[in-house]
Parts: sequence; C-alpha cells; structure tokens
Amino acid sequence: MSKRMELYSGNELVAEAAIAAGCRFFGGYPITPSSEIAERMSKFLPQVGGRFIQMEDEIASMGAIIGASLAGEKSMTATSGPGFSLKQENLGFAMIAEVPCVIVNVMRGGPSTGLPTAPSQSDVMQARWGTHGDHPVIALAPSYMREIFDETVRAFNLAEKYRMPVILLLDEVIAHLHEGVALPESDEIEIVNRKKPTVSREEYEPYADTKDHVPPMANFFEGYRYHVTGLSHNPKGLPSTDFEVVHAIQVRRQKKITEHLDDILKWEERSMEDAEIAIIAYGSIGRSATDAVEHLRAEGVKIGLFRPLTLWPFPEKRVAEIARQVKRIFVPEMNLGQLVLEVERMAKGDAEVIGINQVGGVMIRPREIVSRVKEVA
Amino acid sequence: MSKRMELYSGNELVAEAAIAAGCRFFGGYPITPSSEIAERMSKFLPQVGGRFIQMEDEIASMGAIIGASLAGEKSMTATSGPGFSLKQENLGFAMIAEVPCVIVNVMRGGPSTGLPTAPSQSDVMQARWGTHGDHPVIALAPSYMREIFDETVRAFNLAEKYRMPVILLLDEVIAHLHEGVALPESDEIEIVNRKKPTVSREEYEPYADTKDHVPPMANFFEGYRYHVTGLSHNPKGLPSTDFEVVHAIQVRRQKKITEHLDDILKWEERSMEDAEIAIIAYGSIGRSATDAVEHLRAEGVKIGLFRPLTLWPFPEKRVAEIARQVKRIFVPEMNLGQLVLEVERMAKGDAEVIGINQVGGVMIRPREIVSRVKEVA
Amino acid sequence: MSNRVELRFSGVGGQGAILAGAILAEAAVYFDGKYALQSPTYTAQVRGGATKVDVIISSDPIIFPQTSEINFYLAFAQRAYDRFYGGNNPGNRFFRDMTEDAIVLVDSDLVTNFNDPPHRVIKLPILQLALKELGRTVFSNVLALGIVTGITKVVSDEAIVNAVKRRAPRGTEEMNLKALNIGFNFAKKYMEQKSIDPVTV
Amino acid sequence: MSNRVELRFSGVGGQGAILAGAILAEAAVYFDGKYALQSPTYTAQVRGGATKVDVIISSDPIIFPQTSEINFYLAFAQRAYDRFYGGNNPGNRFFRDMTEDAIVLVDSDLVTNFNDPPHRVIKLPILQLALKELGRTVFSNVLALGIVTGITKVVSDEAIVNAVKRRAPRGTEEMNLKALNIGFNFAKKYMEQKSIDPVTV
Amino acid sequence: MTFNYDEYVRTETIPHMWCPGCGIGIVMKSIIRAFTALKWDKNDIAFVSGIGCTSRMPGYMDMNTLHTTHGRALAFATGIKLAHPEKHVVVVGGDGDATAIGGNHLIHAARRNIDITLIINDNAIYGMTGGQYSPTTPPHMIASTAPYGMVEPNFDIAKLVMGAGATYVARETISKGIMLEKYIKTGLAHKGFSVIVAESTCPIQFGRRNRLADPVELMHWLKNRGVPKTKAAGMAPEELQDRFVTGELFRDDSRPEFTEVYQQVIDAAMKKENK
Amino acid sequence: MTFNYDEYVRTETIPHMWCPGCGIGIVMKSIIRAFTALKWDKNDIAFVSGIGCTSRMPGYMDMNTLHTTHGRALAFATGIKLAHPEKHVVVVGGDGDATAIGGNHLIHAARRNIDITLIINDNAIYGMTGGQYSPTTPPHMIASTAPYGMVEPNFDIAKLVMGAGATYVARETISKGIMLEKYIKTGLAHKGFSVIVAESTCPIQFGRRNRLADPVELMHWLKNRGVPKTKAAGMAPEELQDRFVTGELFRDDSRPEFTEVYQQVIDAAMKKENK
Amino acid sequence: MVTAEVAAKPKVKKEPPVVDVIFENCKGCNICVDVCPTNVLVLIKVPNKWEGYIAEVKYPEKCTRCMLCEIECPDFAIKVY
Amino acid sequence: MVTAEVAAKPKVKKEPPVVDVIFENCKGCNICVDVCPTNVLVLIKVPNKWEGYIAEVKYPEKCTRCMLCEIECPDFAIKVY
Ligand SMILES: Cc1ncc(C[n+]2csc(CCOP(=O)(O)OP(=O)(O)O)c2C)c(N)n1
Ligand SMILES: Cc1ncc(C[n+]2csc(CCOP(=O)(O)OP(=O)(O)O)c2C)c(N)n1
Ligand code: SF4
Ligand code: SF4
Ligand code: SF4
Ligand code: SF4
Ligand code: SF4
Ligand code: SF4
Ligand SMILES: [Mg+2]
Ligand SMILES: [Mg+2]
Repeated sequence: MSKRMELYSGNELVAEAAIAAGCRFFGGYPITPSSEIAERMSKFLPQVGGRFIQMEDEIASMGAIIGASLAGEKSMTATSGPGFSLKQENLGFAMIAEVPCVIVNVMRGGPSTGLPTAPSQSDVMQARWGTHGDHPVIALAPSYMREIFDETVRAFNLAEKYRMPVILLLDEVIAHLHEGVALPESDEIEIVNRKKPTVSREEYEPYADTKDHVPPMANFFEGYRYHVTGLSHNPKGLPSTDFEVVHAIQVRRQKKITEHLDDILKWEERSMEDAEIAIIAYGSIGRSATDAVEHLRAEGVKIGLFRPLTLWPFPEKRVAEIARQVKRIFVPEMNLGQLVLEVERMAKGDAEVIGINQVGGVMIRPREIVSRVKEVA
Repeated sequence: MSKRMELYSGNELVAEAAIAAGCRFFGGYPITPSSEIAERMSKFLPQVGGRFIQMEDEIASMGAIIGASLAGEKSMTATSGPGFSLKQENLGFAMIAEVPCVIVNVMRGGPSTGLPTAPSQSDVMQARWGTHGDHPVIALAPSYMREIFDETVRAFNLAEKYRMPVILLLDEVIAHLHEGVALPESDEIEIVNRKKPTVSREEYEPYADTKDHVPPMANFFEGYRYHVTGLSHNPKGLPSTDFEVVHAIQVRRQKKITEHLDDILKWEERSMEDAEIAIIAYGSIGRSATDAVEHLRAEGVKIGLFRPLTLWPFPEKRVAEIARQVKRIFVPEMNLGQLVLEVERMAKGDAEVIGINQVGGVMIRPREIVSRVKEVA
Repeated sequence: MSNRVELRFSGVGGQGAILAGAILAEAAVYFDGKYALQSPTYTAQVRGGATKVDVIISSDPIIFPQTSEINFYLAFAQRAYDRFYGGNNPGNRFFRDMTEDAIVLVDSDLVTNFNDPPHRVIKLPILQLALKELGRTVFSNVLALGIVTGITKVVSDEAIVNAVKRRAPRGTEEMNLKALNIGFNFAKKYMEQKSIDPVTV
Repeated sequence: MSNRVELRFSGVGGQGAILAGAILAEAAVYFDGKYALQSPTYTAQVRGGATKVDVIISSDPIIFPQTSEINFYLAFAQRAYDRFYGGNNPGNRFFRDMTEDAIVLVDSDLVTNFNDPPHRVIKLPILQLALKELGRTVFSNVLALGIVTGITKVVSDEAIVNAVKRRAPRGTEEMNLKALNIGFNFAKKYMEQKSIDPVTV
Repeated sequence: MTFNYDEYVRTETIPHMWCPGCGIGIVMKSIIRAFTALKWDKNDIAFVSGIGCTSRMPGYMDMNTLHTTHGRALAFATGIKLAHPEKHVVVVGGDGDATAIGGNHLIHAARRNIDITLIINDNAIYGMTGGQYSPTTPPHMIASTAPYGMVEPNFDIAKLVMGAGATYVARETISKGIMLEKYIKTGLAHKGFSVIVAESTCPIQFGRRNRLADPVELMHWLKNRGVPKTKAAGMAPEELQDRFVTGELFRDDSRPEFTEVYQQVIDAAMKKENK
Repeated sequence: MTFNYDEYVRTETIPHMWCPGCGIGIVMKSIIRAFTALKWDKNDIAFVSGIGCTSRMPGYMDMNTLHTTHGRALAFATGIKLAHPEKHVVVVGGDGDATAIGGNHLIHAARRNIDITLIINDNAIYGMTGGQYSPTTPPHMIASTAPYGMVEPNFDIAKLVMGAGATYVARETISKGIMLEKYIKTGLAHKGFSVIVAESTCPIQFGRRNRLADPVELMHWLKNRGVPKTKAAGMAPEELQDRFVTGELFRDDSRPEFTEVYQQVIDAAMKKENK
Repeated sequence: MVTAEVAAKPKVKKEPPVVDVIFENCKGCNICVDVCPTNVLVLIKVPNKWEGYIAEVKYPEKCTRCMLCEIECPDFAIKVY
Repeated sequence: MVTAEVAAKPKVKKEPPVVDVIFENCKGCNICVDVCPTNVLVLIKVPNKWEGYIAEVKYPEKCTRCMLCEIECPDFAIKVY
C-alpha cells in the first residue's frame, strides 16, 4: 500500500466508492445499520452535482433508483433486512427489465425487526431468492475495508456491464468499524459504463439476444423511445405471452451470469495448496476464519481458507474441486446455516461439510472456529 | 370416495377448506390468479359470522391477518408472486412473533409482473428464503383437488399446532381448473386449535421453551396482557439483546420444525419399491410426472415417483435414501431449477440429478418428461 | 377414442362457449358419475377477445389435467379459431394440442379461414341455424353441445339433457332442450353418413 | 503485550469516551503509520445510556476486527462499567472480552462497585482531577488518554499529541495538551511504581 | 378537422387491448391532444404507469414509456424526474393503482410538489383483476369482493391530494373529453404536482355487475353523478352525497417546485466545494 | 393529588429507554390519564405500534401490546379491531412511522372510518435511526440526511387525515399535557377513526443538530410554533407559515363507523343463510 | 389507424364533412352513436367483429363536424374530416 | 416507580403539598424546573446519573400543587401529593 491510510467506516467507504464509481443518484430510506451510507450520500452527492432523495419507504426508494437509472444515472440504495424484504418486488422489476443499479444490504439480526444494531449474515439466501420468479443475481460480500471500496466499485461496474441490479452485502461489524485504509487514486479505479445502442431507433431492440447476451441499453430521452415493462416481453420490450419468446428471454437473462462466471466470480484462497481441511467463510466472518486458519497452520494443521467475495453466483466449480481435495469443510456463518447449503450441494458427499453457526448478534470469533475444528479432527 | 363428486376450482376449494378448518378472517388484496379465493371468502365469511376485508395492499393484508390471529381468529390471506414479495416483511414478523396464519401463493410466471395469467412454480425458493433473517418455514404443495382441500385444512392445523405462518403453494393450473372432487363430511375433518396457557398471567411466558418447543398462545383480550414484538425478545416477550436468550429462542423456533418432521412431512410415492430411476415432482407437475411414470412403467422402465406435499421442510432424509437407491433422479419443475437444488444437495452424488425445466407459462407435459427420461437412459 | 376425451370450445365474448364447457363437465360429473374437469380462460386473461374452455372427461381419475391431445374442437369465431386452434402458429401457447384426427366443428359463417386445414372439419352455420330454428342465437351454444355429445357420446344423452336443464334460466328450459335436440339430430345424421370429409355439410 | 493491543473506553453520554477512542485510533493511523480500527456504539444502539468504543492497534494488518482480549479498559461511569466490563453477566454480549491481566482504569468517584473485581485496577478521580487542574471536566477524556498511552505506549507520545491537536477545537489546544500531560505524568509515576495492585492510587 | 393521434402513438400496437366501450381510450386520447396542444417533443416525455388496465397505456404511446409495478409508478417517476428535471414526466394510473396500493406515493409526491402530472383513470373498480372493489367504488355498488354491496366509504381523491399538498387538482368525466384535455393540458403545463382525475367507465367489470353493462348507459350514469364546481357551490351536502364535483378544483402557483429547490442545494453545495 | 400511572404500566420496565427530556414520556402519560378518565379495562385494550422510539411505548404498557413492523401498526390494528369490534384498539406512532412508510395505512384507516384511535408523537425527525428528516421536519431544519437543511415541504398531518376521511382530528404540543389528555380522551371515546397529533420533541436527534439540544429550550421553541385554533382563525396565511394550528380541528359524528357497517353485512348474510 | 388513402385526402376546410369508421379498430360500443347530436351514426351487426357490432355512417350529410364522436370514441376508430 | 413508602403516604387532600422526585427515574432534563410556576424545583449535579443531573425539591413550601411538574415530567419521576 503506497498511499497513506485514512480512517473510514465501512458505511462511509461504500458512499466514497459509489461516488468514485460514478453514482449520481441515491434513493433511500433510513435503517440501522445502513443509515450512514444515506447520510453521507445526502451530503456529498450535491457537491458533485448528483441527487439524493429520502423516499417515503423502501419500496419507493427502489422504484426511484430504477427510474433514475433508466434516465441514465448510476444509482444506488442502501438498507438492511426489513427494508431489503420490502425492496424485493421492485428488485425483481430491475431484474426483468434489466436495469443497472446497486442495492446495499447491511445485514443485522433477523428475522423481522430482530436485533437492529447487531451483526448477522442471515440475508444471504434472501439475496438469491428473495423476489418471486426465476431471476439472475449477483451478490458481493467484502470482508476488509479496502475490499468494501473495491467491491462497491465492482458492484457498479457489474451492474452496468450486465444490465442488472447488483447486491452488496455487508454486515454490521464491518459497516460500523472505523479502520485505517489506503484507497486507490481516482485514476487507478476502473469504471465501466453501460453499452449504448449504435443502431437507429427503428432497429433498436432493447431486449434482443447479443453475443454476450447483454443487449445495449439506451437511456430515456436519448431518442430511442422504447418500452420498459415488468411483464414478460419480446426483444422490442413490448408485452408478450408467447411461450418461446418468454422462455428464450428468461434463459438469456440467466446466461448473462452463467456465461460470464470468470468475470463475475472472485475469491481469495489461503494455504489451500496442501490443505486437508478447508474453511469457507465470507464477510466479517471471513476475517475470523483467516485468523483461525493462521492459528491452526501455526499449530501444524493442514487447513486452508476459501473466502468468496462473490456469493452469487456461487463459485460452484471451485467449491466442488475443493471438496474433492479436502476431507472436511467448515462453514462458519452468523446465521443458522445458509451458504453452507450451497457448499453441501457442491460437495456431493466428497467432503464432510460442517456448519459453524451462531445467531444472537455476536460475531463468531477465531477461537470458536479453532476449537470446533480441533473438536472434530 | 363415497361422497358424490362436485365440481370446484382449486381456488374455490381453498376457500371451502379454509372455512371448514375454522378460518373466520380473511385480509387480502386481489391478484391474478388468486383473486377467486378472496372473492369467495368475501361472500361466504359473513355467512358464518366471519369477516373479510380487502386491504389497501398486500403488506396491509398480511398485517391484518396477523392482528386478527392475535385477537383469536384463524386467518388467511391469498396472493401471487408480486404480492407474496410484498408480504415478506410481515411474514417474518409472524415467524418471529409465532403467530398462526395461512398464506396462499397461487404461483404465476415471474419475475416481476411476468406472466400474470400463466402458471409457474418459481416461488418455491422464495417461500423458503423470501424474508430476511433465519426463520422456520412450512410450505405445502398439493397436486389434486382433494389434496387442495386437505392441505388447506392441514395448513391451518399446522399453523395452530406450531404457532407459525404456513404457506400453501398452488399454481395457476390447479387454481383455475374446475374438477370433480368428493369432499369429506364436516365431521371427518380433523381440526386443530392453538394450545392455550393454563397458568396465571404472572406465570405465563408466551415464548418460553416447552417440551414440544411450542409455547401455549393466549389470545388478546383474554387477560394475559403480554407483549408481542418483532424485536428479538425473551420468554416473556419483552425485547432482549442478550446473546444467549436470543440465540436460544431462535434455535427453539427451528426445533418446532426439526423435531416434528414426522408430523409435518407428507409425500406420495408410486412404484418406488424396485425403482432404478426416480422422478421428484410436486404441484401440478406432480400430475404430469405421475402420468409419465405410468407410461414408462408400462414400457417396462423401472421408474418411480416421489411427490412431496410438504416442500418445506424439505424431506431430506427420504430423498437421501432414494438417491442411494436409484441411479438417476429427474426433477421436472415449471421454473429454471429450484427444488432440484435441494435434491442435488441431498443426493450427495449418490444419484445423478437432472432437472427438467420450463418457463414461459406452459405446463411440462408427461410426454416431455417421458422423452427426457428416455433420452438420458 | 380412448377412455379419456379432450374437448375445446372457443368463441368470442357472449357466445357462450365457456358456459357450454361447464355444462358438459357438469353432465359428466353430476349425471354420469364420471371424472371430469374444465378449465376456462378468465377475464384477467382475455380482454374482450377470444375465449376458450378445455374439457376433459374420463371414467378413471384424471391425472394430467391439461389437454394435450384434443379430440374435439369447436370454434364459434375466426379470432377464436386462430388463437386456439393455432396449428399454424409455433409461438402459440396452445400449439401441439390437437390430435391428428380431431374433429373440428366450426360455425361456417364465422370461421372461414383455415391456414392449415385440419383433417376432419364440420362446417355448419350454427348461429344462423339457432336463429332460424329457435329465433335467437343465444341457444347456439346448447345446439352445439347437442352436436358434440351426439357425435362423441362423451356423456350420455340423459346426462347432457339434465345438465342443460340444471343450468337453463327459468322459462328457457324448453327452448334449450329444443336446441339440444337439433344438435342431437344433426349429429345422428352426420354419424349415419359415416363419411368424415373436410366439408361435411 | 503482543503486537496487537486492544482497548476499550466507556462512559455515559457526554463524557467523551468515544471521542477519546477516535483520537487514539487516529494517532496510530495518521501519526504512527500503524494499523488501527475503532468501533464505537452509536445512537441507534444506545439511548441516553452507556457508550463504549473499542480500539485495536497493531503494526500488522488487523485480521479479526473485534476485541476479544482487551488489554486496557477505561470506565468513566458505573453504568458503563457494569455493561461493558460485564465479567459477572453471562448474558452480556461483551462477555469474554477481557484478558486476565487487563489493566482497568476507572474514575474512582463514579465507579465504586466491582462485583467481580478485576486483577489490576487503577482508581483515579479523573473528572475531579480535570476539574481541579484544568477547571473543566470536559478535558477528562484527554487526560485519560494521556494515562492510557503513557502506560501502554500503544502509540508514540508524539502521535497522541498530534492527534489531540488535530481534533482540539480552536482555542482549546493548549488546555488539551495540558490535560494530556497530566495523564502522561500520572502514567509515568504509575509505571515507576511498577506495582500494579488492584488499588494503585 | 380530424385530429392526428399518430404522432404520439405506437401505431402498430392498435387496436388496443381494452374492452369495447372501456373509458381508458377516451382518456388516452385526451392526453395525446394535450401533448399536441403543448407541442411537447415525444423524445422529452417519460410516460409512466403501474399495473392495471389503465396502466397498459404506456405500451401504446410512442415516447419513453415505463410500465412499472402495481402502485409504484410515482416512485419510479420521481427518480426519472430528479435525474432529468428538465424533461416531462407524466404518470397514468387506475384508481386502485393510484389510491389503493399506490396511496403512499401519491400523498408524498403531492407533499413534495414535484413537477409530475398524474392522470387517474378512475373507473371505481379493479378492472384488470376481475372487478374487485377499489377505494373509489361508490357505496352499495356490487363488486366481485363486495357481493353484498360496497361497505367501505370511498375516497374523494381530489380532497385527499389537496390535503397532501398537490398544487393543481381537476376532475372531469370522460363524457367531456374536451374539458378533460383542457385540464390535462393545464396540469401538464403547471410547475408542481398536478392531479387530474378522469371519472371513467369499466363496462365489463363494474358495469356488468351493476346493470350498467352497456357502455352508453354506464357513461350516462357516470355523467349524472358529476356536478360542476359552480353548481356544487350552491348545493347542500346531502345533495352532493354520492356525487362528485367536477372542474378545476384547486390551484396554487406559489409553492416552490421540488426539483427546483433541490437544484439550489446542488448549486450551493458545488459552489462551496469548488471554493 | 398525584396521579397513579401504575395501573396501566408494566412497572418493572421503568425507567424507560427514552433519552433525558424526550417528549414521548409526556405523551405516554397523557394517554394513560385518558384511559384512566374513561375507566377502560386494560384487558380490553389492544395497544399497537410500529417501529421507532415512540413505538417502543407498548412495551411499557400493561395491556395487550403489539409492536409491529415499521409503518404497519394500523394494518395490524385493523385486523384486531375487525376480529373484536367490541374491544378498544389504540395505535401510537412516530411521525415517520405514521406518515412516511405508514402513510398509506393512515389514509385508508381514515377513509374506512374504523374505530381506532391513532396518537402520533410528532417529533419531526426519525429519532430511533439517528435523526434523518421526516415528512414533518420543518423547512430548513438540519437533519442527518438534510445536511443543507430540509428541502422537502412537510405534511400538515391534520389536513392530510381530514382529506382522507378521519372523523376526529386534534393537535396539541406536549407542553400542554392536560389538553393533550383531553383530546386523546375525546378521540378514544369517539366512534370512528380519530387522530391526535402530539407535537413533540427529540432533543437528541432533532435538538442537537439545530441548537436546541436543551430539552427545555426545545420545548419552548415547539410551543411557540403552535397557534391555537381560535387565534389562527384571525391570522394571515403568511403569519401561519412554519407554524401549526392546535386544538380540536375536526369532528364529524355523522359518518358510520366501519365495523358497525360490516356487522350489518354479517347480520344480513347470516339471516339469509339460515333461512 | 389512418390508412394511406385517408391520410392523402385533401384537408381543405370548407369541404363537406367526411366521417370515417376504421373497421379494424371499431369495437361497436355505441358511444359515437350516442354522442352524435344529429344522429349521423348507427350501430350495425357484423358477425365476428368483437361483440358483433360496428358503427356505420348512415347519414353523412347530417354531420356538422362537431367532432364529438371522434373525441369520445375510445378506440381511435372514427375520423371526421 | 412508586416505592412502597411513597405509596403508603396518606392521601388526605388538605395536607400541604409534598413533592417527590424518584431518584432512579429522573434523568435531569430540567423540564419540571422550567414548568414550575413557583420555582419549587432546581436541577442539581449528581455524578453518574444519566447526564449527571437530577431534579431536587428545593422549596417545597412554595408548591401550589398545580401538578404541572408531574404532568410534564417525561420520566414518571415526579409525584405531587
Ligand atoms: C403487487 C401487486 N398486487 C396486485 C396486483 C394485481 N393487480 C393488477 S392490476 C390491479 C388493480 C387494477 O385496478 P386499477 O388500478 O383501478 O386499474 P384498472 O384495471 O381498473 O384500470 C391489481 C390488484 C399486482 N399486479 N401486483
Ligand atoms: C422497513 C423498515 N424500514 C426502516 C426501518 C428503520 N427505522 C426504524 S424507526 C424509523 C423511523 C423513526 O422515526 P419516527 O417514526 O418518527 O419515530 P421516532 O423514533 O422519531 O419516535 C426507521 C426509519 C425499519 N425498522 N423498518
Ligand atoms: S376490464 Fe374494464 S377497465 Fe379493463 S379494459 Fe375492460 S372495460 Fe376497460
Ligand atoms: S432519540 Fe429522540 S425520540 Fe428517541 S428517545 Fe432519544 S430524544 Fe426521544
Ligand atoms: S362530427 Fe359530430 S355531427 Fe359529425 S358524426 Fe361526429 S358527432 Fe355526429
Ligand atoms: S365509439 Fe368508436 S369503437 Fe365505439 S362504436 Fe363508435 S367507432 Fe366504434
Ligand atoms: S405541583 Fe406545581 S407548584 Fe408544585 S412543584 Fe409541581 S409545578 Fe411546582
Ligand atoms: S422533569 Fe422529570 S426527569 Fe426531568 S428533571 Fe424533572 S423529575 Fe427529572
Ligand atoms: Mg380501476
Ligand atoms: Mg419521529
């Protein structure tokens, strides 16, 4: 790290990174532990000519950012569990209408109002399945401050590149932590913008299949005058109930993900080369797990870490490989067992999969992982 | 079937069964293809002294039925995908506050507005994971008319017995089908009512652990004057952020399910005894699959059917057994692959798991399943 | 024809095609003690446009609940025919539904355009017939029911008579039964002819 | 003490405990070039009640970001002590956080009740000291910072001086540095004594 | 001389899906005439709706059209308007869309006085989903969820949005297409949140259940329920029961428009930042 | 003589969580005095709230208490009331809870005229979440999401609920606890939907940011913004800008109450069925 | 929709009014018939056209070009030149 | 909360007023001090009590039993007998 460190909280970093990534619209509704993102955006957006609005609820916030994105602005909202639940319907709209936007969920203890000020990781499956209907999803989960910055920027880039909403999952621990971090210079930040149509209005098909399965996106008011609807539609965007058309467009939307896994998936591995045991962990618990691995390695345990930064799509292939390599996989999570289900699915019985789960608002500590690993070994 | 058959649509049967099960409150918001349930309830509830209200939206409907249930009425709401998404936040409230109620989701094509008049099964994972936070879930999926009646009654019974919301998943096909069905006499219908406290108000703990992990439930206005909150709470119902208390109560809520699997799980099997191939299917596709199995058996294929009526909790143990018995499992679904993920997880590589998926609003027909099975064999 | 019979009636709003489907299913269930189902289009699905109802009747419990091999297809209107016969439209959701040898009955005044003509089609000016014989076109759906059941025998004559009576608004029983009889007679004549040519009448 | 040092400051609203934590972390990051983090309670979490801030300072990147072995604990108020020391309350979310040999510094006027007394506790009437020496209690948090850094040496003297200067409202620099120095001096005396008895002062 | 609607219509999508005699088409045409009168460039218009029969209108309009989720059109529209304050943002919705599920966004758009025009096609029923009652179904009328007649009191939408802060409010029945056009035009030109309630008809879902299946009969029934503002002024409250007042009901040009006020914030913040 | 609050309080939960000088406690006490005056049996009261500082009130009340989700209290309350029309259903909420996220349920409860009393503790800020602006934050005041001062116009809650159909509406500042009690009592006794707006204080989240951190100072500031109805009648609109009118603002006893009307439906339907 | 022929028609103002019903668009709702002050239009039966009716310009000569029929037709089905 | 002793106090009406501040409940907000028309109450510093202040009944004899302090105290912390 060449640049001098500065102290930021995770929430502050999300705002910093969003603006650096080109975000110029924020629509939100306050909720602990995400509110500082909105607060910071309300202050800094006008300074760069952007706009902040506190909507009447989360449903409206989600609607507003979709509207702003259609009008050409990179947009974001931030919330926590209860608000994330409310956003689900409009999140599905962004998915079917293929509107880029970023949704931050700073996870707290659930269900319902739960533990508003305590951390959790219990919305991970909701991020995948929260809205009705089949839909593609990208969800990212950073662990460290610099990652929060980078993954926020990446969230915007992926949203623009694949024309879809991207979910950024933090938890209360890293959101409220103030930590020293060295940020990149603005010219070091890669920024992706949505692909624009090059054809005439008459030829433009906002939902046609293309080589990369991502049709170019015209903004409103640019002369393309196309139709955007949450109904199943044809390549022109007009409603269709035609079986083949609808099926094909659904499949294309999935392909935006499945055919770009290399670009979307991101993870960190540590000491996996000769590992006989693996830990799979993410978010703040990814840090506990890292500590635990270092500790156990120091004691001679052949253990390695797989820390996905992209949770959805799930890194299926790599996890299946790991399961073939190791004899046991531990999955510590601040929930009653969510991502572990995906690990189990990919392990296909090749490795024993053991969840380490804790709810109640307290982080899983390295020593708890260490002792669980030793207990089983 | 001794009783004379009558023609009913699936939606009509849900209403009939609800009233037979003792439902006296319906709060809803119309949405295709579920609206006939509300319509019928609006007509028949007043005739039995019950109450129907069309709320301003689905969020309010969900709130109203929880309120009515706390006040002592068995209550229900019915919706489809978009409305189900909106209900998620309050559904989580019913889960944490342990309020019995029944939510019907007549599934249509998604995501978003999608195909409002066409069938799908694409909210199956949402039924499990739609609301934020860890939460127990029961979801039932009947295939036949009589099952719609029986499973609706069972939904109320399970809700009362385990003090939790129960989700009934239909799809547009069976919801709108009018079919001859013989219904049970009213004295043949088993009805379960919530367990009431026997202790004094001072001793009453609405959220204490009990042998069956289901604390008795006092209704409002019965003198118990307890507190109901969506915050994590202690056994008395008062807010608590105490780690042990919160963790314990979360675990107890899960146990309501995990320790009563025998009571909650229900499925039908056909020709599984000597099967070398299995089909796992549910809802209206359960009928396609049954037809396909009969067809293939007639051709000498050693194939069997596993048709879960309880989707959540997932019949993990039995599916794992089946995977060990057969060499291949087909999972046809009107979605892009949802319950098949659970089958994959439980198969642990013991059997090959193959999804047969179709979206676009058209049912998967027996012949499509047959040809897919033959293709792979 | 196998034990299971699949029928589809289609028309435009007000022609009573859907009601005819309901009556047929009721005849089977209430008066013949058979298994039957009917699935109609509903308002949210069609808006002032073509409607249809599928009816399945069987002596065994019905497993697969949708039509996939329609044995009899009735169309009261060109728009309905185009949408629900659909043999020529691969994007149509109801494609692949007709058997090769399905009997197709159309109102010959209203359905005139057959892009991909079915093998066995009966063309009859049903509405005009009802108007001529009964003075009102509203009875054309029951008249058609007479033809359908007369040809297919999917329900007993008695059952359809009872089912029609059960549904007939007070004071219209007689006219409805008359309509049914005209249908029966036509069916009889048709079956006696035994020739099932594309253009029968 | 290992490379990684964990500290917790606690108090009730207005006593400046949280600000002290921020200053300490800033000293480490901005002036010593160390890795540091601080995580404070925030309004939505506490309501007119006790607050705390945890600070972790290390010369290596910090992996696990929460305190789990607090080396130094400062309490400005009994309610804060009860909640965040918490050794006697198994339900407390912050249970299990203190090391056996943690140094505990309390305002001896305000924290008087030790249910489960820690091994090494320094009792000092910090607020009164600030009032006496500096005329106002607002400087007590900086005074305490002087003690904390003087004893733990978790940041350099220079760093904490700069960090305090950086945060001091205009016109209060001098008084703040004076407060810091009082703390330094106390720490020096204390360290010279070398005895770290439960009751040191 | 005949009016050319084609300029603002996706002509390939006509005939539209609405039932014979449905009032929505009349409202759509009034809106188009208002656009024409104002000479608005179709590239500069965002035309937004929720879900319902009325909300299918954007699909037929040749502009930047957005058919959102049920009840949420104003929320999406707020995002568009804020991102492009210099463009025109127009919203249409049914009574259910705008005042039942969408009620919250309605009152908040009114409160903010954001420069969006909302045209409500109030047919007093949920047309699309099969005739369930809506917050504007008149007392005692039959609906598929009001088999015993409507028991809930209904909204006076005009009063509601005035109470919430809308700065232009008008109402007219579809039997007066010319007046409707005039009010819509005024509303579009008005800087601030404007609401035009088009009292409309659904012969299929509302009419059939209430012996008003004939579009013409239904339209007469509707027309007779309207009372022009001037006439209403002299009527007793009892006489106005079950009727609604038509005309330009409210106008306030003094309240600042939201995006303009926000622009001042930007200007100030940017100046400060660049200093 | 001192007043005994204990009858309606879960005494073991006091002292409550609210910050020093927070106005919520004053409102809670006024409610309790109103219950006492009406001699309501605590077993017969359902006391319902959403989420927020204000919404923590039910936890302290010794009755059937329900702390729902943010903004949804009235929806839950509607279910309770409909299930037990003979019982008392009372809702409390903050300004955000009742008028931001809960705005739709507010206007629909008002439209239905369901016999529920809603008491809004309007501290003009989101207290619980850290001082973000609310739909009632006065112009130019600073909030954590309004660092440049509040730019959105605010609701006049009384006007809003009157426009929606509420049949009893009153407003008073917490500096007049006795009047507050009186209006709450009248609202509770009223058959129909009643709204009492308690203009209140949040010294921590609203006060601190606006140089009004001192509870007493803040209360004086608030008190001075209120204008009694009688006085307001003689004032020019400009004089009333940024102020609010207090007193009993609206009352209509003629409109039927919803659960009573619904009971008629039941009676008719059951009679018909049993014939 | 305005067909090519129709659009090509001369738009000189003083010509006698021409009323045109567009067959494909008309759904036979009868509104134009009802609103026409001079009873220019009638509804006629046409099989297989929506509900089976369509508007017909029976007495074109009576037309005053008041435009009411055009404005009140919900279906873009009537044009008055 | 009303302690046992307090509750036991005789509630005879004509006795001179007694003003009681409940130590555990008072958060020292100063409202009672402000509203008291006869300045019966003052705020005093107490370490470790919320923000460090508490109300004290300094001039009980001046009390007119107007009840304002009791009504306006947000914390159930004052009782006037
Ligand atoms: C979240 C959600 N709930 C319900 C529906 C079903 N729905 C579609 S349109 C509609 C109401 C239609 O009524 P209105 O808004 O008055 O429009 P109209 O059809 O009468 O023009 C409803 C309830 C939906 N699409 N989404
Ligand atoms: C769905 C949802 N969104 C947001 C929140 C966060 N939240 C809790 S209380 C609150 C607002 C509090 O303001 P108000 O209703 O005025 O009550 P106060 O705290 O001021 O009494 C918010 C936004 C939540 N709990 N749930
Ligand atoms: S259902 Fe009603 S509102 Fe919808 S198109 Fe038909 S007539 Fe119009
Ligand atoms: S934050 Fe404000 S509203 Fe909440 S308790 Fe504190 S002073 Fe009261
Ligand atoms: S323009 Fe006027 S007069 Fe001519 S046909 Fe139309 S309505 Fe009749
Ligand atoms: S108003 Fe239009 S659609 Fe209706 S009959 Fe006349 S021309 Fe046809
Ligand atoms: S009762 Fe009145 S006079 Fe007595 S202390 Fe209280 S406020 Fe003062
Ligand atoms: S008003 Fe109550 S809490 Fe405030 S200082 Fe007085 S007694 Fe204490
Ligand atoms: Mg409507
Ligand atoms: Mg508030």
